[in-house]
Amino acid sequence: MQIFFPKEEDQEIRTTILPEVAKKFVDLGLEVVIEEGLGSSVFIEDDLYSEVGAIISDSRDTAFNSADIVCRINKPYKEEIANLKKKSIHISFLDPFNESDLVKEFANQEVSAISMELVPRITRAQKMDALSSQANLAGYAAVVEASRTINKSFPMMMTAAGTISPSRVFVIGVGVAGLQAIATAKRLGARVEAFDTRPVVEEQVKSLGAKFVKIDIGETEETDQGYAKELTEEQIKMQQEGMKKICSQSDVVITTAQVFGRPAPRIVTNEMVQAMQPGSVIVDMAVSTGGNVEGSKADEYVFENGVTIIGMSNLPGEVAKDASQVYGANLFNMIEEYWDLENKVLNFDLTDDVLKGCVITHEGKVVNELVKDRM
Amino acid sequence: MQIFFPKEEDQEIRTTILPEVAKKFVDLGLEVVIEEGLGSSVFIEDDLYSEVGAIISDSRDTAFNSADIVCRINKPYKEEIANLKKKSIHISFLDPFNESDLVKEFANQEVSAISMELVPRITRAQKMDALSSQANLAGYAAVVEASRTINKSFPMMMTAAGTISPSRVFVIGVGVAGLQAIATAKRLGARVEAFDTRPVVEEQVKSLGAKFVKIDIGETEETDQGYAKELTEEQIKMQQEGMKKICSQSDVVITTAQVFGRPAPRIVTNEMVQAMQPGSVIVDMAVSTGGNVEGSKADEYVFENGVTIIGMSNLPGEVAKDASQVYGANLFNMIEEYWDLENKVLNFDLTDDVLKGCVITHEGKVVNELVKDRM
Amino acid sequence: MDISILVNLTYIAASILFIVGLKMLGSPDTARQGNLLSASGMLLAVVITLLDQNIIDYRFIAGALLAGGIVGYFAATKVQMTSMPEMVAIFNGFGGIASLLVGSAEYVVSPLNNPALMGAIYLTVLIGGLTFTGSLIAYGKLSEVISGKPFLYKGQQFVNGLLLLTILLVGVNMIFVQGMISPNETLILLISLAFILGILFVIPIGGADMPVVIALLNSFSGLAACAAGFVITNNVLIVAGALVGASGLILTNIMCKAMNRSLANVLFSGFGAVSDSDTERSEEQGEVSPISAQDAYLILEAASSVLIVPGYGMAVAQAQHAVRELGELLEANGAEVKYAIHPVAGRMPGHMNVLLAEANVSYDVLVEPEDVNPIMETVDVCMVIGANDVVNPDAKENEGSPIYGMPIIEVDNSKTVFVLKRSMASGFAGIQNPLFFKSNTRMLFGDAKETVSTLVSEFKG
Amino acid sequence: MDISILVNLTYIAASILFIVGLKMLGSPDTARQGNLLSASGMLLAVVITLLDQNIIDYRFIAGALLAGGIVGYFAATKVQMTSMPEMVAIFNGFGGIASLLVGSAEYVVSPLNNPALMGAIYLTVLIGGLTFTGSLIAYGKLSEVISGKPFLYKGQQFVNGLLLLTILLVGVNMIFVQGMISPNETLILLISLAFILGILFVIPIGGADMPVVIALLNSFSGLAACAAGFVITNNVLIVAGALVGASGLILTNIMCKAMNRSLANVLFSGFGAVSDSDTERSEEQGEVSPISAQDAYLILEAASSVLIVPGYGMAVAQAQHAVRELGELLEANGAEVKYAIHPVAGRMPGHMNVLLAEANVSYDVLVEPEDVNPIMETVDVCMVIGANDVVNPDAKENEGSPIYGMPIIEVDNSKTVFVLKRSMASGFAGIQNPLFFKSNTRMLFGDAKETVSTLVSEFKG
Amino acid sequence: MESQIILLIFILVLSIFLGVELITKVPSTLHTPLMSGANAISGITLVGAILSSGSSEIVTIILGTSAVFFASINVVGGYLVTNRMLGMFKKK
Amino acid sequence: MESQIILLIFILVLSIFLGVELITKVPSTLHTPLMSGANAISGITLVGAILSSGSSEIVTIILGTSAVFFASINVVGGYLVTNRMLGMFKKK
Ligand SMILES: NC(=O)c1ccc[n+]([C@@H]2O[C@H](COP(=O)([O-])OP(=O)(O)OC[C@H]3O[C@@H](n4cnc5c(N)ncnc54)[C@H](OP(=O)(O)O)[C@@H]3O)[C@@H](O)[C@H]2O)c1
Ligand SMILES: NC(=O)c1ccc[n+]([C@@H]2O[C@H](COP(=O)([O-])OP(=O)(O)OC[C@H]3O[C@@H](n4cnc5c(N)ncnc54)[C@H](OP(=O)(O)O)[C@@H]3O)[C@@H](O)[C@H]2O)c1
Ligand SMILES: NC(=O)c1ccc[n+]([C@@H]2O[C@H](COP(=O)([O-])OP(=O)(O)OC[C@H]3O[C@@H](n4cnc5c(N)ncnc54)[C@H](O)[C@@H]3O)[C@@H](O)[C@H]2O)c1
Ligand SMILES: NC(=O)c1ccc[n+]([C@@H]2O[C@H](COP(=O)([O-])OP(=O)(O)OC[C@H]3O[C@@H](n4cnc5c(N)ncnc54)[C@H](O)[C@@H]3O)[C@@H](O)[C@H]2O)c1
Repeated sequence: MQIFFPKEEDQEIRTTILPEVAKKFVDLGLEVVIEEGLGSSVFIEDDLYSEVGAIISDSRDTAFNSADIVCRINKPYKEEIANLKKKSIHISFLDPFNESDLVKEFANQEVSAISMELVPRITRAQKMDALSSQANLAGYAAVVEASRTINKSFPMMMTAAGTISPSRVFVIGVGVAGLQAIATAKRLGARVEAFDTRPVVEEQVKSLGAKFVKIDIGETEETDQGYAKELTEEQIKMQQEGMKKICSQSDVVITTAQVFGRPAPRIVTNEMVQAMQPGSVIVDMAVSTGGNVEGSKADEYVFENGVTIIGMSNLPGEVAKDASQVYGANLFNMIEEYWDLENKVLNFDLTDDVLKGCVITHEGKVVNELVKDRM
Repeated sequence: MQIFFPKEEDQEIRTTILPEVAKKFVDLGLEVVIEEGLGSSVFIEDDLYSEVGAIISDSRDTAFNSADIVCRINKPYKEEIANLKKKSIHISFLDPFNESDLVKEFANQEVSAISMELVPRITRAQKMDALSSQANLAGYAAVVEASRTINKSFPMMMTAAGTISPSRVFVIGVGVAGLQAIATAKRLGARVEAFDTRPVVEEQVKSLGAKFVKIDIGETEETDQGYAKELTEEQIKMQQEGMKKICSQSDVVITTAQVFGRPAPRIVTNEMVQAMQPGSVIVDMAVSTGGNVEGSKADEYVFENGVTIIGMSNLPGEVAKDASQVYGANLFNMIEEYWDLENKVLNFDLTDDVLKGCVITHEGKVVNELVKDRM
Repeated sequence: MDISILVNLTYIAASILFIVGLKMLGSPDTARQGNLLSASGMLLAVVITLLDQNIIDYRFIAGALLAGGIVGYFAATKVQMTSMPEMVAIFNGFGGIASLLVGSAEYVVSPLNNPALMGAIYLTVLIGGLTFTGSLIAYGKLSEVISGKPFLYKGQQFVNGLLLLTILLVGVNMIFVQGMISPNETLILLISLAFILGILFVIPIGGADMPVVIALLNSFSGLAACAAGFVITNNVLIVAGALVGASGLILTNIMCKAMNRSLANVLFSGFGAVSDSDTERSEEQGEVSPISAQDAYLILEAASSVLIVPGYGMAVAQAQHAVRELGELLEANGAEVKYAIHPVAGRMPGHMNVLLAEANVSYDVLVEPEDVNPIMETVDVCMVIGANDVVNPDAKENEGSPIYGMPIIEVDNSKTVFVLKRSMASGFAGIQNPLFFKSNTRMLFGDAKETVSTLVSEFKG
Repeated sequence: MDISILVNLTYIAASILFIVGLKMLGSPDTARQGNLLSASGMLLAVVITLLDQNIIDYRFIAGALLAGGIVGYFAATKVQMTSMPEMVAIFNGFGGIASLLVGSAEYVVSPLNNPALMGAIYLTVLIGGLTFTGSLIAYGKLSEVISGKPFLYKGQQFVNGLLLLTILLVGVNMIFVQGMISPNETLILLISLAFILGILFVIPIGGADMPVVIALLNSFSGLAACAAGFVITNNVLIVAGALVGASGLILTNIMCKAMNRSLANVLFSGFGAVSDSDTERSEEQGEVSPISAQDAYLILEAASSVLIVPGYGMAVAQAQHAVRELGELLEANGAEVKYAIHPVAGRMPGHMNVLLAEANVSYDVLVEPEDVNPIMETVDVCMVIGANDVVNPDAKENEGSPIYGMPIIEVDNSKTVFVLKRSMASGFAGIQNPLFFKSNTRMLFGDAKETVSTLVSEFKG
Repeated sequence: MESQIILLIFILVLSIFLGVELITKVPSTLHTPLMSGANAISGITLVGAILSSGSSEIVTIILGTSAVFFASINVVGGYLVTNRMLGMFKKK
Repeated sequence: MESQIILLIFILVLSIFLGVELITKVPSTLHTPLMSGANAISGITLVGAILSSGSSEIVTIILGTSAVFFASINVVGGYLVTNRMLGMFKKK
């Protein structure tokens, strides 16, 4: 069975797998093919891949055509799907709710498409959960980025030339990324506050030694996978009201709020940005799903009244090497989980909870209920 | 008595004083004049200065001419000195060992020039010691810069998708900046090692929880102010040999080695850089005094075989607001120390240890022994 | 010098040896010498007693001594280690019956009109007798000859009340009134009543509580000896008996405390009766064995390899600093200490790393499950600190479990597991954890930070 | 009932009250009730004794009791708080002379040929007498009537040896031989020798050690009472006397340990003689008062505001975690805890911030010198943890000092200062610190982490 | 006689207090050995038994002798068992 | 008589052990009050003094009476002083 790792587009700094992980695939008995220059963005030369037994292919199309499994980070171009072998498997982030065309194309080509963002949030599937593994690093990178951008130091320093006050960091939305952002900012010595609509989060925030901000917004819910449910209009208003003051006192605001399968909630309004101190920094980590911050733009630094709004859509790319390592590990864990060592094939059991969640198309049909509902 | 704070050149992000400090000068009974736009680089509008009683001047030259004290961060242009009032005082970093022309010009103008880098390293003078206050922030900024640049995370993370190993940071030269760099890298979760030629440093490194690397280079000395003395050729060789292995295993190398009044020692050779992993990062904090790293260039990111050599000459400018705050405080502490509250004049007592150290010219003569020796 | 002075001085010496011996028995380092000291006190007392000039015939004494000694020797040396508590119970019973016999023997030859003496004899016989049968029942329950279940019946209180009243009346008759019934009848009646009392006293108590009961009976047998001392006006009996009586009572109390119960609760409530629902659940899952921090300390103190397994509970309790300190103390004590970090422990990737780094735990001592699972058998103690799902053996054993297939830290393969948590509540995954019911698992209930701090102070002594 | 039985039972009750009272005196929470209990025991014993049928004439007794009571009352209530130790010494002396008098009284009326009785009288008089004069000397030294300096002379050992030998001979004569000198002479000789012994025993010991000496003399006066008990065959005297004798000895020992000396060292080496060089230095700078962690704990326990002043030594010892824990415990104990951070503490700007943040000390409790110096008088305890230069009062007082002019944390203005460091070594600036010699400063020597950890365990009990 | 009883009561009281004071904080691994060791001491009744069985009355002798028999089991067995238990506590 | 002395010695020994056991870990702020309290107890010699002075011999009466005087100073003063010292320990 052949597995192919095409090179990502140029703006992607991460790579799908590192040689160490490629070796594990080889050990599993797969024929591993990588596109030339796969690791160049993280300073890994092709040699290192061939050393562990991978084949370097200089023809992307040929490889697409012959591979039984294609793994990548970002969604493919529509044209590339046409190149894929029938009955092959394609694994990547897909954004299936918004990319109906791609999904249809996959079904047409009879390719089994797996969407990494739909790996269910159950304990057993955590090792394959790329959303978590990337969000985690993104949370770290967001803080590093903010600390780089702001013209203050994060920690407090009492020195002979006076006391440098610590930066105040406010994290909105405490999922995986938010928690890591809290942890990192705390480590660097900032005063950290955080807010989330899900009440269970309070204990988690405290378990990192940060302060949870209580804003009364009435009843909130979470799904059985721990995702937040969307708020009502009124609740959003209450939340914005409650946050305005904290934002205006904060040097750094990091927003991570997401709602599964929907555009990100708009939490920080322009009015709130105006109220902030000139020189402060906002990192909008939800910028690629619509943004939590009014005025944030993907992959831009927006200057608004002295406030810098950072809207990097690829924060994990800032720590590309680690991000590549864990993404590759996620892929490997998924394939290994369903790999039949004797027959060297994948056990494609659609009754399995994990596959049921993340397989979008199979044997020419859109099989995922959620995606089907939204098309 | 009038004190004037001219705006720095455009490439300087710091500013000489913040309004809070300006107020303290006003309270002391000085007439405080600032140049228009003084605080713009740190997002402070002129209003804030006038609110505390400072006068905003839109004519730099007039102000130069009428001020009894001129305070700034960087050394002046030669032409500006000619503008200064006779018997006035000029306080700034001066680099007097290399800028003999400026020194002579000051003497000619009968301006008393104080060089901030020559404030002696005695306990009593610590509050005026701008070298320390800036180096401290530079140490912090160097680590933030490195963490931003490297494509790995600093802390270790044991996650469902495998273990992300911690970055290894190696700090060479453990003065004020080095210590803060160690502390910051440690905080962020890196494995930190450090080396310095002065043996007393070992305990200090350990007091921050980092590891001290022992390299036998024979006898070393420090001056009575705690500055390192220059090594012999041979010692430098021994040191480089000992460091090569550590550098090659490190993800980040931060060099801060300085020798008082001399060019910075060349510690990291091109050979050592070649031996490092592609993707790793070097921050050369001594770049403005010649650089500890072969190939480093001031204010440039040099890519050398996959290794990024950061040579920012104005690292404190990365945390410009805090750097401005402490620099202003240093100035204030110095002037307050010698301020005669009754007569509203400065007590220019050249037998005082601190003034003896940092006053370069006075009453038309070069009075500083060290500077005189080097001219 | 008068021989009786010598005898008495020797008794004083013996008493001192008992006192010092008992003191030394209370600390692990000196317990063995303490026992030896007290034994030599006993030898001294017995030998000097044999010199008594009033003793007419030594043959019987020697014979009985020898016979008893031999029986005692074999019983003590041949018994299995695990049956030692039973053995102690039965020895104690023999001590009781011996006092009873001494009391009876004196009763037979004493004038009846000395209330003080009669009172002493009454107490000797009563306490001795009840100690005897009580100890036999305790023996039976421990060795499972008799069912260990608490034996309860209707009207129990009424029967007991009647019994106590009768005993009281016999006492009044014997000490003050005299002659309502003949002396011999009185004696036999008293002995029977004492025997019955002993049985009825112990039989309702559950087998698990027997150690406490034996300690109490031991205190009684001391009191019986003390009473016998009054009967024959012998100081060493009084001193030794009273020492044992008092210290036994204190020890009983300490043992109750260690079980987190009161003495009254042990004696007067059938154990099973209190917590019916508990019993039911534990029948499903097996039984949970809690342990006190002090005992955990003793085990840790002896461990030469310790694996710390932190989880979300450590973060909630913010126990990381205390844990680090404990780790350092364990290392100083000569143990090898590692921290096993499960990839999903906590609530975010690397959660444990953040906390342990904050507490200054070196990266070098962090290990991953893959590395440590293969050598888990060699680990003396695993300390599971607020972790739950990540050490749940269901993940490898129970196909039906929602976490089946997740790699875990297989702490159940180590020699001893301590689980530090506040309750039997479940973790993130919301499922019960069979680890808690394994035989090598001990639950250290309480907030993790407090528990670990207690361990730390134990180590600091 | 026979009155003597009543008396004796009451004596038993009194003894129990003494025992319980003494026990309770050993813990701060119960000490006061303990004293009351023991006092009621004494009242009981005295009242019941007055019922004794052999007493012929109550007049003198009543008079003496009243007179003594009044003197005692005024002495005890009028004395200055600071002179209480002297008062205890003199009271103790009176107890000793009372025993001596009892012994003498019995001697006069007793048959001489009872060695046991004679032995008891001998001991009563000897110990009572030496307690009396010894206590008087101690009183003198404490109240500075006599010089507090240890009084040493050549041939001291010889004189003492001779004295002891004579005393021994008198004893042999009194107990066994009889008649070498007349009974009256014997008594007078014995009393004189006892008096001289007491003087010679105490006079060579330095004033600073007097508390230990008084504790020891107190133990002696207990023994004297005990011996008197043997003289008049009275149990309560024996029990109470022996209790005091034994517990006094233990207490003496505890006090020596608290001073880090052995009893022998206290008694037999002139304090000054041991450490001549020390004395010299301390004459320059004043004296340093070390304190044990246990005592520091007691002061901290009572403090309602505590200021922690960390310095480079805390970093070297890596004590930040322990310090944070101590701070939390102090807060839990009701104290207000702040950390005063000096701008140049440590070896880099913000050094303390890094460490305290690592240990999770909230930023809110960090204060700067400017904020805390003005309210320093209200601080109960300043804990200076490994700081030196930053708390050096020379910076404001001594113009010649190289650090003159540097603002410092003026801990010397607080009520009590604890300085935690390992030795008298100087800090970065290399200069001596007069703070260490101030009267409100106590040095807590040792590695800062260990010391703080000890304090922490003290708090956890 | 009476004064003697008083003294014996004194002794009793003191012993009880002493017994209470002696046992304070015992680690629970020592509970069983301590109990067992105390049990052996309570075999002191052996001394009484010897004195009883030395009488001339036949009933007394019989009772006394059996008392000696039982008490000596208690003493010998008790000390030996305690010793065995404590043997397990030897330090590593 | 002799048997009585034996008993008294018994009592003495037990009391000594008890005294030792009673005082274990005393915080040093309590050292002085404890010493003072124990000193007051040692004034028990007052009981002996009363008994002595109740005699009919004149010398004994004189000696005894002075003993009563001194001992009662010790007792009354001792307890009062102790109480005063302990008064300073009242909790905040
Ligand atoms: N790491 C990640 O990225 C991540 C993200 C989301 C979810 N998860 C899930 O979280 C779980 C992590 O497993 P885990 O073993 O670390 O934790 P866990 O299974 O959630 O168990 C934590 C245990 O700690 C105890 N506890 C809580 N507070 C305590 C305190 N103050 N003192 C002592 N014990 C305390 C609780 O029991 P008591 O209440 O009885 O004390 C609880 O059983 C996994 O199921 C994982 O899938 C992980
Ligand atoms: N903050 C800065 O930026 C900076 C930079 C350079 C120099 N300095 C200078 O450093 C000094 C700082 O003052 P400081 O009060 O913090 O420190 P310090 O004056 O240097 O005194 C530190 C004290 O800590 C004690 N110590 C060392 N290790 C210890 C341990 N393990 N346990 C307990 N005590 C220990 C030492 O006494 P023992 O040896 O007796 O234990 C020493 O006296 C100032 O003079 C300042 O000018 C500061
Ligand atoms: N069991 C597992 O295996 C597993 C694995 C990973 C994550 N999780 C859990 O899943 C949950 C979701 O994590 P995630 O990072 O994917 O979440 P996410 O990226 O979907 O959302 C980020 C956070 O934004 C919050 N949010 C949504 N709307 C908000 C609003 N209006 N204001 C403020 N905050 C808002 C959400 O509550 C969430 O915490 C977390 O609880 C996490 O612990 C579980
Ligand atoms: N007492 C005070 O008031 C005061 C104030 C500030 C600093 N200081 C002390 O002054 C000293 C110097 O501090 P600094 O930051 O100004 O130093 P610096 O900037 O002059 O030099 C930085 C470090 O480089 C080291 N170095 C020099 N040559 C080297 C080589 N070949 N290899 C490795 N390292 C080399 C030096 O030892 C020094 O530690 C420090 O010890 C500091 O604690 C004292």
